[in-house]
Amino acid sequence: MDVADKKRLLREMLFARRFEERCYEAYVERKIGGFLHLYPGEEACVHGVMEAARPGFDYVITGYRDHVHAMKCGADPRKVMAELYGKETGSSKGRGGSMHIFDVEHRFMGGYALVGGPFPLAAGMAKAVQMKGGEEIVICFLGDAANNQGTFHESLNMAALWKLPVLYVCENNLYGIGTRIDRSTAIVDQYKRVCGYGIPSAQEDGQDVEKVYAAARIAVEHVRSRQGPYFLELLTYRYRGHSMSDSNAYRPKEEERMWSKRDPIIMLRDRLIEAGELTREDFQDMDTEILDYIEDEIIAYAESSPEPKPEELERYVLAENDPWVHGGRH
Amino acid sequence: MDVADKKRLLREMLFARRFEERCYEAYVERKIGGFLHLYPGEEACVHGVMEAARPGFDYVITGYRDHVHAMKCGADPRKVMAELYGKETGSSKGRGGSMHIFDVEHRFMGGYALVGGPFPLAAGMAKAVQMKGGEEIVICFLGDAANNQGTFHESLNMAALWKLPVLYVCENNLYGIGTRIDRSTAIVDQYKRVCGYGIPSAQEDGQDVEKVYAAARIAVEHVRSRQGPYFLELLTYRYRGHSMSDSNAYRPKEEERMWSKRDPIIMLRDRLIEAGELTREDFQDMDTEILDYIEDEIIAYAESSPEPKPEELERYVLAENDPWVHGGRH
Amino acid sequence: MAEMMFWEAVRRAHDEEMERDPLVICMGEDIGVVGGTYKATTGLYDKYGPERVIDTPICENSYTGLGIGASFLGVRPIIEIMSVNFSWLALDQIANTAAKVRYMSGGQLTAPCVVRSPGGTAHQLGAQHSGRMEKVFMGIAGLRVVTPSNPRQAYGLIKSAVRCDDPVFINEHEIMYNMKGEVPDEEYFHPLEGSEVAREGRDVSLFGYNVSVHWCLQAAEILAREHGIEAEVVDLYALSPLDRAGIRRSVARTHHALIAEEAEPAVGVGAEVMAILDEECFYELDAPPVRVSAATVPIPYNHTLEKAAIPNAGDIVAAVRKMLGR
Amino acid sequence: MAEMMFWEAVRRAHDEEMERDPLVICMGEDIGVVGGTYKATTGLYDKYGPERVIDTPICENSYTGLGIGASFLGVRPIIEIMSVNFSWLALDQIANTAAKVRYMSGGQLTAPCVVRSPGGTAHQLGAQHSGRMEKVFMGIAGLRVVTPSNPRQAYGLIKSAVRCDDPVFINEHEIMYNMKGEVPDEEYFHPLEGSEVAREGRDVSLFGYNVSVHWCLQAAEILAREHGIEAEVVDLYALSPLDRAGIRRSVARTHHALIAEEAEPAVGVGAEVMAILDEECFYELDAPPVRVSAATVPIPYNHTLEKAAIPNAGDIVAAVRKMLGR
Ligand SMILES: Cc1ncc(C[n+]2csc(CCOP(=O)(O)OP(=O)(O)O)c2C)c(N)n1
Ligand SMILES: Cc1ncc(C[n+]2csc(CCOP(=O)(O)OP(=O)(O)O)c2C)c(N)n1
Ligand SMILES: [Mg+2]
Ligand SMILES: [Mg+2]
Repeated sequence: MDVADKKRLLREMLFARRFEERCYEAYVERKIGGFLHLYPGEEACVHGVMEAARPGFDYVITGYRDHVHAMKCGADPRKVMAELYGKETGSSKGRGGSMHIFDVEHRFMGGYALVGGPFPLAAGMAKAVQMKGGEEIVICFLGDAANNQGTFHESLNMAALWKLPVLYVCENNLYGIGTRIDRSTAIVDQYKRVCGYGIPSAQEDGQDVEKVYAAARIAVEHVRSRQGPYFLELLTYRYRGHSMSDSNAYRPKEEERMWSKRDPIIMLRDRLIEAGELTREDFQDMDTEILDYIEDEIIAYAESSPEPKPEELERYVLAENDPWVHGGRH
Repeated sequence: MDVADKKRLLREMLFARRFEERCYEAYVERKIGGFLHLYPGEEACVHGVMEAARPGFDYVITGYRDHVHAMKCGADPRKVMAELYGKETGSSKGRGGSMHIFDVEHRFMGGYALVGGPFPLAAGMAKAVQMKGGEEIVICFLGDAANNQGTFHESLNMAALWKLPVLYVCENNLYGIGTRIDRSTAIVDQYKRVCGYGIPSAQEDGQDVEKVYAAARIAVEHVRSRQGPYFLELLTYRYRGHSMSDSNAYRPKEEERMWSKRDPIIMLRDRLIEAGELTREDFQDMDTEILDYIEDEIIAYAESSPEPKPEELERYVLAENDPWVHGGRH
Repeated sequence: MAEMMFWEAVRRAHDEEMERDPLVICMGEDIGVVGGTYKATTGLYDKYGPERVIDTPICENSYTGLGIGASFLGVRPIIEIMSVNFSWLALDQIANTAAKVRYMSGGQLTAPCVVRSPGGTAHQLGAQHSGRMEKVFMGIAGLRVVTPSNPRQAYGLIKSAVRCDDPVFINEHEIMYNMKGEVPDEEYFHPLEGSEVAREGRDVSLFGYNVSVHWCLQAAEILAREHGIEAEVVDLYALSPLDRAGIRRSVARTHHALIAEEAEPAVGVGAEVMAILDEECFYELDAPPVRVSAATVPIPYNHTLEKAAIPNAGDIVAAVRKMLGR
Repeated sequence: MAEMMFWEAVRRAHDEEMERDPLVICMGEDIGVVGGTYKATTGLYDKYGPERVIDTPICENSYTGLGIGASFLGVRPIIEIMSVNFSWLALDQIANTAAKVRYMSGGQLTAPCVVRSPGGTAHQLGAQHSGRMEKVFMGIAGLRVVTPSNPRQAYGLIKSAVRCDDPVFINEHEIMYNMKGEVPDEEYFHPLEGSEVAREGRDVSLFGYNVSVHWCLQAAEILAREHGIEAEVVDLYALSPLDRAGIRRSVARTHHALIAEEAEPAVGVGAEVMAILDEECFYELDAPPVRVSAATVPIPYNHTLEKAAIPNAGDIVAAVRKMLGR
């Protein structure tokens, strides 16, 4: 990664942070409904990994905490926000909401709300890629607590057995909602849990985007070169509650303080400043510009977009005019 | 194990073999219906393990290949056969059939037909034992292919997390129906697959009942002394097809021949003969006696027992006269 | 008779039963330290400890199966599944084990477990968190299904369910946990079978359950006030078995029937009640029975579409007026 | 037009579609080397190899999910679940992903997968292997459900299902794989919606699907021969969506309706058809519609009890005679 890349990454992560914070506000203002799961604190994970992959080319899938993943793949932030506003211009036409951002054009294959659901879907996409013979890989981002679901075991076994080109990234933020990892999981080091599948794995600091990038390069290279699946665990932390209704009361304040000192954005910023590549003012300007962009472009777009038409309620349930429904007759 | 024990075990295993072979005949004669999964070849597994445990006191649960497990726990063979005949005197009153032998009095907690289903049930019984503070342990016998089911992962994690007194015994006969283990499982050594749960495990020759017994003593002792769960893998082989409808066509004849040389009954018999503790005639007499007993007592009982009454079709669906159905009013 | 919130009634039932019997436990995701997503188990972890108030890993099928296994040996687990949508994952153990073990063991073994789970559309939770699955559970022989429409029922149904020897599925609703209602001060056990007439009337029977009882009650008021129609509202809090006699009794009085359900129509409660009417009192009917159901769609996130997908009191009023021609 | 067995028809559909399109695959437990428990995929492993004829590990939810994920990228998987009883384990991926992904992605992504699975009571398979789950699948918006009653339909429905962009669940039956029937020699695509009149008649409409169509046909013969009653038999091979127009059309002719189903009555196909009759043609009915269903029990192993639990042609005959008073 050269300096330009680092600066770009810094900007992207800062943008992601501000975007999510703005979602928080919009939720409080009741512009956004449903469940809202935010990403602040974890930005280095998806940014570091995708930097080592090919966003828009590789297939990405994740859970409900999905806005930033979609945008890193190339989704238009305006459409993501419009989705959260439930608008027809939203990335899922307002039908999906926060937990179901999709941007298939950029190969962001969706956010899914059932914990553990994406494990087999990722393996399946990898199977398709394998059959079709492309160079793509599939990357599945999920949380630590998701690994207790049976689909983890079932999918990793199949991925290993059939050498599927899938990279599983575990964003280990130490909690599944309010349950600390050691209260739900016999072995807390997630990268050790894959020993039963013969899948290579690694654990990395998920707050340092450069370390994530380095670890992800190895992981991506392994999968891209068709050596089979790989499992990468990133140690990270979410700043906010699990979702908007969660107060974080179960977390020791000391723990929160400790992690806030390892903020992925601040760490990268300070490193760039120390290296003389960035000034505090540059950063400030960057931030201002981002905030303005969010307000002027993204929120404005979401606000001014139309709602879906009620008479289209039943669209998208089934395929439209599929001839095979009538036995191939048109 | 002293000589008397070994002779008793030899007799039990021979009985199990003859019982199962007789089931085969009865199935061909259409006295038994449904799916019938037989145990010949694998006798040393349940006999060795239960010899180290306390049959009738410890709770045992397994899959559909369950006749011998039930009888080793203390179920009356006549009632097991009557069950296969679908009779009212059967161990499940003719409602269960081959895959659902139950003898709760002897703490044989049932055969279940969904692969992987018993994993969590065993953990749950262990949870109950733990709460009630008894000395019992729970033993769950299942096959190798069952370990690919999500319940394996989910249950072992909980068992480890909560230190539940459960012993998982994997009867690894190298196949799940017609699929050879290496075609379904990334890591074929099943005892290695539990590394992700921090559960101690071992692999043992499942054809040598003395070795099984020795390995099971360690396993049982671990669980009984409340150190948590244990996983014991036994390498074994079934002689017949998976169930009656299966011809075994997928298995190399050479492989079958090789395993037949390691027959658990013959091995123990020859060892006793070699040690001068048994003669060929003794063995022959034992066999004759068993065959007579099966015919005269077991089959006769099953044959002569009455069928369930059709008007009792709807019994046992729900509890009878449960006062709480009416809010506690009688 | 004190007023309390629905979640408080649920909590009280847990607390009393756990206090009484050390073998009553509760388990589920985030029910312990956090006290439950809908507060239904608040404080129980501190009171009864981690052995009896169990925060489970995320593995619906196996923790449900674990509860079922424990129930084999006399433990009485109250198993919470945070949302019915996740119960798709647990149905194997519920349908294949809990509901069948008594039968297939010839009455030797039973699984006296309680599974509680909220279903329904809340506020813009989207397609994967807005399932209404009561019909799935109702179709399983060997399983009792109940669904409280108010705090009293919630309290009394849990109490009876914990003590009953059958497996019981209790279908709650996300949006009802903060609803207030009277609950007897003394111990109260609600029957697991039957139905309740929530409002009497002679012109038409409105059958509802859980949240749709409230739509029916609203509709009945509008019908009475604005259209001079006296609707009887029947609360089918027991979904399996359904109260055939209660259904017949009401329609024998009113000769008109409407069923309001939050779910899509296909093979739902509405269909079953209509079938029962055919079987029990076809000739009593003066007009075809009607069901007021959700649209056949996965629930959309957008608020307007979401509302359009789900029926409401207005839809019931309109359907009744059409049925009665006034 | 050649006669072939049901399993041969299934196999032929697989073979033709796999031959045509290299992205059509099939997967399931023991479908490859062994060729399928009911022979439905015999020979395909040798012909198309392990990459396209996939013996899966025993993990119904994830291998189904894997097929669904592959379908996102244009692969057309035919996923076999060896018995519907095991599909309880896979329902999460079917209901939560396959059926909802098109809607919740606003039409961007679709899961054009086919899931085939045999349901029903075969011969003494016991409670955990005798499930009849069509009603569970029918209640899921976004999923098509069909159920062939003969080899021709089996062949043609698979062919259409593979090509259709929607997820399709195909409910087969263990005891029907060896049934013989005519199948067109040329390629044939059966519509995924609609119904077929399997026998014409003017006195009563007998609605059946899958195996119960055959009971209806037998009953119709007995009724004609012994009682002078001409029954029309309507084959509801499409269960979701159900053919409302076809149901109405038949009853408008006969004014009498009976639905025969192998499942327990609660919230089943019978109930849904009765609800549709209320909605479509209540005033055409000269008698209350009747459903002939299984007893509400887990299926017993004992042969006599098993037979008693499941309806047959005789039950249909008796119900029709009662309905018509002759
Ligand atoms: C099948 C299922 N079970 C439970 C839930 C409720 N739930 C949503 S997120 C969550 C915790 C997941 O934690 P983790 O996998 O660590 O991801 P994180 O939210 O920490 O990123 C739970 C229990 C769900 N959505 N789906
Ligand atoms: C959930 C489920 N899936 C599939 C089956 C069909 N089935 C029955 S036994 C079996 C193979 C199991 O093999 P294994 O666990 O090794 O036990 P074994 O029969 O070899 O003793 C399969 C696939 C089933 N009964 N339940
Ligand atoms: Mg987490
Ligand atoms: Mg095996």
